[in-house]
Amino acid sequence: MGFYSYLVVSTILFVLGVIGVLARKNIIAILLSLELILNAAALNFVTYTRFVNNNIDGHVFALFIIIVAAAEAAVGLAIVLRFFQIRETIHVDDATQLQG
Amino acid sequence: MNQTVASYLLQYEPVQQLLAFLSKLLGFNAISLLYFLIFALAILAAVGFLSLVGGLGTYAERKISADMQARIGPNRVGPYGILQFLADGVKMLLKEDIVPTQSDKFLFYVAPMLCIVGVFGTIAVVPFSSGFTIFDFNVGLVYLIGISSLVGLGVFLGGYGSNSKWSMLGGMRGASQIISYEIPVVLSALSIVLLSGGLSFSSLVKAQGGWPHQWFIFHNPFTFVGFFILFIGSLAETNRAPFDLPEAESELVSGYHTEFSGMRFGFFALAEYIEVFVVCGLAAALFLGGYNVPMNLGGDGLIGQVLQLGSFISKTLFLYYMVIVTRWTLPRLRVDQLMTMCWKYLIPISMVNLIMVGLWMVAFDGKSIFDLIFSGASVATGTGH
Amino acid sequence: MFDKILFISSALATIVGAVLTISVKNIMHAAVFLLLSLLGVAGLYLTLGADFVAVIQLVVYVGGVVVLMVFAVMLTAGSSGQKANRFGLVKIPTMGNFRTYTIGIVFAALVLMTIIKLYTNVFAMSRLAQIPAYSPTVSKIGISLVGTHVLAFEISSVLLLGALVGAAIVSRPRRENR
Amino acid sequence: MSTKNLDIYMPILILLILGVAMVSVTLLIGKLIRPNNPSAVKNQPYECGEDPIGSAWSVFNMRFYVTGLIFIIFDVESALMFPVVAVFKQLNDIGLGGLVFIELFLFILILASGLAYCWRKGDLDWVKSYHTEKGQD
Repeated sequence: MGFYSYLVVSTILFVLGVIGVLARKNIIAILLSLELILNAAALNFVTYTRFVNNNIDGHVFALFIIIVAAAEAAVGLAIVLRFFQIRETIHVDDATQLQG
Repeated sequence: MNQTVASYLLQYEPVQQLLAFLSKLLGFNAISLLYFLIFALAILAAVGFLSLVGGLGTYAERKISADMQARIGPNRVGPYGILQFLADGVKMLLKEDIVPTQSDKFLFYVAPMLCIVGVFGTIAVVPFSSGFTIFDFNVGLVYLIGISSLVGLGVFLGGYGSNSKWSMLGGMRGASQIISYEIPVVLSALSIVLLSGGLSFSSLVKAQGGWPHQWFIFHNPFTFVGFFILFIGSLAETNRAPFDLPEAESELVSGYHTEFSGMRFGFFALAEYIEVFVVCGLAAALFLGGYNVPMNLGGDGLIGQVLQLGSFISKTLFLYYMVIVTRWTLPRLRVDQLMTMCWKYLIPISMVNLIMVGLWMVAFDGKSIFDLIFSGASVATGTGH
Repeated sequence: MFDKILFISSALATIVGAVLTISVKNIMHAAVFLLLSLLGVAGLYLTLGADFVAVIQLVVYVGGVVVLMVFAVMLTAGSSGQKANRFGLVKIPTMGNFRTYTIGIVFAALVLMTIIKLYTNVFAMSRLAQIPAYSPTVSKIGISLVGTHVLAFEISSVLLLGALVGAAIVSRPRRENR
Repeated sequence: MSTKNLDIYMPILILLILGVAMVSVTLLIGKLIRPNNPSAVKNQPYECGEDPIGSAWSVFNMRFYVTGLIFIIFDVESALMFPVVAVFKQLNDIGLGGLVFIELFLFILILASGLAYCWRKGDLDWVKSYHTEKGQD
């Protein structure tokens, strides 16, 4: 389909991700919506490769976005689980003290 | 690359006449409609064949285990009990489908669906023969690994959704076993891609020849070890044989699908048996020369396709038989033995394998051990006299 | 004709999955709908001719990240929505109520304004006159990974090592109690 | 060989929709023709006869997560290696095989050191060697 339709889909995905991150109070739900934002960015890169300049760097960049997102999810969830063991809840408002 | 069964069949005269007739009938060029019809037929045939293999798999398993334990096995329904699996299927359809109250209705619906969708997704790329592969995807191997990881998720959600401690534990063990054994399978598949130089199944199979000495399993000692790692990994990935911990009858009361009854349980069993066939097909395609026929008998014509189909299916069913036999010969592993074997033995070995196959490629320029012996021998004899 | 069907079904799956991920109350259902959205995005990659990125999305996201999320939800005692904390106060429910969603939507509208502002010069960009045919991308990506982007390829292994060691340390059961 | 349209991806979509349809239709048919007399006792999860106590969603310990964590790191590693390995033979025929092998070897070596670290620190063994938090393990 057209160039604009892909931009519309990725914008909607991005906005939904932002709403999800702000509206949820459960840390894991926030991480879920974060994945949506990363996907929207990667989608834009691949769209530009197809419609704008057709060099492969868009695909390589989308590949690295996926890889960094996976590493980030791994570390983020490890922190959330450690936080859960200390605080017994995964409610965002409890993450108030900086000291571990 | 990206060849499909429809584009293969289009080479034949009757199919082109059908295309001309259709496009004349409908006015516009009906090539994609014809593609759709051929794909629909091919998929129905493949799904029918695989569920038949799945059903007969249950029958074969009970028959083989019976005569290994000197008993007879099912022989009531139909001649020699062949139609036993149809009776099981109908029984499952008619049994009451109990969904426990506290359990999660939505997950009870999604878990078997994820398993079935994960397994059906892989049918598109199984390399039956050079023409009859439904869709020879350009990155078919990566697609097969990606889609079949849905089954691990379905197993976990099945265990989690039924809210009983037993199936929760079974779901947890099943999911962690499936995902941790995926790594040795992927690493040994990578060493084969290294040798064949392409990710699509047609390039993987065409890099091997028809004769056993041209298969990748005998290409060099590291791929020989890689085959057994892939076989062990795929046993664990489909919860079979010594690794059937998630559905361990003695401990977990049949593990993650304890609470599933009726047709929901039928889907888990069907998905498991079809996945065993698909995974054995993967091992056959990667290591045992897939659908290659010695001396390329019958070429690419319809006879050639049938011969290739026969060669692929006989290799896969041989591996299927080995899977069933190992189930009734080896005891079940404990959880920690299972995990230790994967992380501390299979993954380091498959990493070393991958590096050594790369070294072999660079050193001997990709020639198999037999080529080296023959070329070495010919050089020797050449210089000899 | 099929291009439209594949695009519409993938885009639909993406957007419906995303809406349900951020609105459904049970966290495990949210993870399943995220899976649906990621499958939709993989379909969109297919329509964009990025077949390798689509299957890598399948392998890494669907086969890894969602499984990890589901494990994490399991380990944090499932959907404990209304747990009161030590002071007995039931705070804002974890899955968000009307107030949090209005704040989210207001701020997202702001973000949308800036995006639309950005898009004005995106539309002014010169685009390919003739869109190229779909062609296999694996070898191009492989050669660029080994050739121009070899530094990124090696550094990403260092990044993965850092993530592995860091997350292993954080999630290792400590010797002393709390 | 490049294709003009996306018809080649038709089987994937057909098969996924077929999978979903098959499960939904069969469960729907089952709902109609299946006996359905739920009773309180029958709807309890199976606990070898006794009535179930407490919800099953209790907290499990961390070793399931550590497995998942190490899995995703090595899954991403293999995902990154797919394109390099697919191109290896082609470059080897040109003569660049040694260079690509060194890059691949470095990549695997760094991550193998990560695995060795986790092995040495005891993350890989399923039953943790030293006793951890009370009641956790």
